[in-house]
Amino acid sequence: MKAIAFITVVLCGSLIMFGTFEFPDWGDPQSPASRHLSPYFIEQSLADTAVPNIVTAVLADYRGFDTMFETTVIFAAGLACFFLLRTFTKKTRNERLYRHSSTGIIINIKKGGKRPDDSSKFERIDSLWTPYDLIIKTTCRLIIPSIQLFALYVIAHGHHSPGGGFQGGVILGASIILLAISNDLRSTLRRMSEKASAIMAAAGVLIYVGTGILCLLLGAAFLDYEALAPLLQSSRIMARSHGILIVEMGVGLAVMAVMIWLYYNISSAGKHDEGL
Amino acid sequence: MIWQLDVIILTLVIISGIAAITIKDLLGAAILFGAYSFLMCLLWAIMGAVDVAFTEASVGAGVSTVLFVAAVFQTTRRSQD
Amino acid sequence: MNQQFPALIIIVPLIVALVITIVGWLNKKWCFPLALIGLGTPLLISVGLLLEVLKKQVITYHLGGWRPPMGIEYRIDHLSGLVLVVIFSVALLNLIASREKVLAEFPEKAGAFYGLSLLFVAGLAGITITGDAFNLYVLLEITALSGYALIGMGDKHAPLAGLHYLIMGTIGASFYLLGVGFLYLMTGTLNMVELSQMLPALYSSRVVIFAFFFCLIGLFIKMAMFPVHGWLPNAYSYMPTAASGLIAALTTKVMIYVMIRISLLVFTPSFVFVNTLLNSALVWLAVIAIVTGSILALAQKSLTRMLTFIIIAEVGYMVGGFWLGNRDGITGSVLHIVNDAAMTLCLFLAVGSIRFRLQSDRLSDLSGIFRTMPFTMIAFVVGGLSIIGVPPTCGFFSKWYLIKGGLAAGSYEFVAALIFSSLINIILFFRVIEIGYFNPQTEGRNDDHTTPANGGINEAPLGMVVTSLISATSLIVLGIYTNVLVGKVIQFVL
Amino acid sequence: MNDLITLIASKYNYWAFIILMMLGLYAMIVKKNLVKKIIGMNIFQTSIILFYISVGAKEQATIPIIEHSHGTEAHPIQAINYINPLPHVLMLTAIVVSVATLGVALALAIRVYRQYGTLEENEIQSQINQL
Repeated sequence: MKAIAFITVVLCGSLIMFGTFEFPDWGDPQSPASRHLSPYFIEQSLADTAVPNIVTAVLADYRGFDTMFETTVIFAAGLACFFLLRTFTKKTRNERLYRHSSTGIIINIKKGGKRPDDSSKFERIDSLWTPYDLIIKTTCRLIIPSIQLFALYVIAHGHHSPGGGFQGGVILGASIILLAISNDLRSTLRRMSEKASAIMAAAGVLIYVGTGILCLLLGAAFLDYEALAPLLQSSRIMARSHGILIVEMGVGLAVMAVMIWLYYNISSAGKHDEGL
Repeated sequence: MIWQLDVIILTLVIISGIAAITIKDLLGAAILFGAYSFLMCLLWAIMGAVDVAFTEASVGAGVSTVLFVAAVFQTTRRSQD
Repeated sequence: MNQQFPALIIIVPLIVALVITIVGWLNKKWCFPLALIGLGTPLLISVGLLLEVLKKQVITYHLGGWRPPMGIEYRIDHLSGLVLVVIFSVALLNLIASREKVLAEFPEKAGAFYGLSLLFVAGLAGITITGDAFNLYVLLEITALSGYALIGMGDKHAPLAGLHYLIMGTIGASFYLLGVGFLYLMTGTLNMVELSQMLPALYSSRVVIFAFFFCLIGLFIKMAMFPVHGWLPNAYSYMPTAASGLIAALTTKVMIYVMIRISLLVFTPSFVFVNTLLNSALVWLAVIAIVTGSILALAQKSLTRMLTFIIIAEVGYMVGGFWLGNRDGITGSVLHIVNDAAMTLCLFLAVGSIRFRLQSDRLSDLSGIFRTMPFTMIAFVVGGLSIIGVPPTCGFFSKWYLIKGGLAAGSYEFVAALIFSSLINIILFFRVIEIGYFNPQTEGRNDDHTTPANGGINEAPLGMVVTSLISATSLIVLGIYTNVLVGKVIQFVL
Repeated sequence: MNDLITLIASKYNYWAFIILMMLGLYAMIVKKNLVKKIIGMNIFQTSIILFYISVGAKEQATIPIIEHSHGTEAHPIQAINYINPLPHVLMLTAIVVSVATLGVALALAIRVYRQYGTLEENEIQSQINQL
């Protein structure tokens, strides 16, 4: 089996390698790909959209429809993971562990026992893994806000530098995932519930689609941001630039929420009790 | 761009790719896959695809690895091949 | 508003899918009516588009207001207009039929189910009308992802089948992407119409031939053509019944449609049928697909598995018919896309009702089924007759065109395979009829739930019965109006 | 000899993409472990992304962000100076698709593990055959 697979793979590879001899040279400025469509984008995108980062301009404007479906793919992945993994049946464990915050003493409450009332003094912990690491917690408390600030910068500055809604959204999501890893899943779920992340994911894509629909209602083609010019009170070219920003924010929201949603469901296998 | 750097990173990418699929510990495979993604991201940065490199760094080396590790924790580390 | 139809037809299901996801967290009762709106409106739009296409030949739509090579263009011709109507009618019928099944199978995740199936349909509709090679890949992945999730939710072996489908499907989509990459490398454009203008100068290039091969291999994997069909039987037989009508009826047919569109719109027929030297090889492959699919169908012990192998044989019909490369063959192939979608829907809806009632679809459990579920079985028999190819059902007419095409092209092996598979289908369906009609109902097998003691009527819920009867009627209607379909729509494909 | 060196220098990026692609394909065919298959699938997808980025590469050119400040709009922007941005856009989408596929694949793998208690395909197969 292994040998057959190896031979097929090598044969297939050498066949494609045979094809590469007719490829244009690597990095050749005269290759068809560099001569046909891309000069238009490079030379005109600044004049058309007032966005210096050509990738952002092409991504969110010229090929904005692709990007809308890219966001939808991500949303579909979040929805699919929820659909596949989430189990709503709660298994009540007989014993619950609580830790006294200031002393670090762990108490084990058997079934039917009275739970500690004052939840600020006691925190519930998991039997498999008990997060109690001052250094990690403090570091994360320091790092997470800066990560989020950077993520917002990436979203907002996508017009002028590498970045944009997608990258910023992933970084925002990663900051929440970091919170979930450094603390535990349950306390993260208290800050940002699954319902919130699901609704935010759908809302993010809705912002994108809604922008397109708005253009359509204003009489232009779907996702033709120029139609927004009267609403935004700007010139038609700046309307494209602003339209891209709105759309990028939608992408950022959706991607952040889906990354968190994916993590919630995969790290707890859909049970939402104990994370990593 | 500097072709020596390019060749070195390409070799490293291929080595880490082979390592990721041959190692018997799935957690190790997940981490090696993260390394593979990160080297790939460097390669794209060298080629001038900064946006793609940025995305790969945050998605491939970041979130994908976390998801892999999470899935491995939920299943098993053992692998026969 | 009229000229916005090409965008709206995809946006409406998409937006409703998003709204359903939000609403599903608040109140589950609203999910089903919303889904009904999300599929009913596009059905009306698609009929409007088809009527418009009949007048104007081709409708184009520039998304974002950019001219085609810069932006993405949507392009609707006769064939895509027809396929759109088929997609939305099948999806709507399956939605109505699946209401009770969703409540029974995953009550807490109804919102997610409807959301995913709407995304699936939106993706298929986009695939059908997009005029941009890369946009097609993105839409392919949306369809595929929601399909994997819907399949993976089935009973016990479904996740494994879903994972295999995912891996095969990703290989297929990646090969398609690679093919598009080769085309982009040689021409620098992604727009299908512009590609078709630039490619003829490059037809001697190895890279273009490789590009065509890769697109074709990728689509073959996605449509479960014979050597790479391995994922289909398990995935389709373990998937939840609520989704089976939708996925089984549409996925493979839309992929065959994409193959036809890529071959005719991006490449020229002269290149596809002459330069690549693939003709006879692919017709032979289709012959093998038909024969093995039919024989393996005979070996199955459960109704759904039998149908999955029939699908593999039917894929052989359509691919073979197209690669005959003459007018009758391609007409038959396109007609069979429509007919086979209707037939598969009819059969899977009927089998879904049977599975819903009996909790089983093994042939041995079907005794006396005609007495307990008469209407469902009427639909099943009509579907079976159509698969066999008995006039006046639609299956006869597409097979007629295919055989005519085979004779004209001189490929008698294809004609023989078609007749052989019809004979096998007769055996298959009459075996079911024999068990269900003539065998007495075995007592004690299924009487633990719902079966009345003296074999009274115990039909599936109204929605399922009505939808399977509608789809059965549509088979006969399609058969009667075949001439109209061919004369008004399909003859313009070439 | 010189020809060979120029050939290698102009094509080695494409060859690396082919090696990685075949590596991923091999892993998907041969490996019995489902997570390994998923890793192979990802390597396969990234290799195609590498191919597209190689198509877009352009020598003596800079990243596709136009240098501009107030007053420089008058300077003509030369296409030869900037790398082709279109493959980058396409591959951003492809990366997103690959992470989405990864999420669904891992969810399915977890469900498979829940069902059979193992990720090895041959063990799963023997369990199915026993039933």
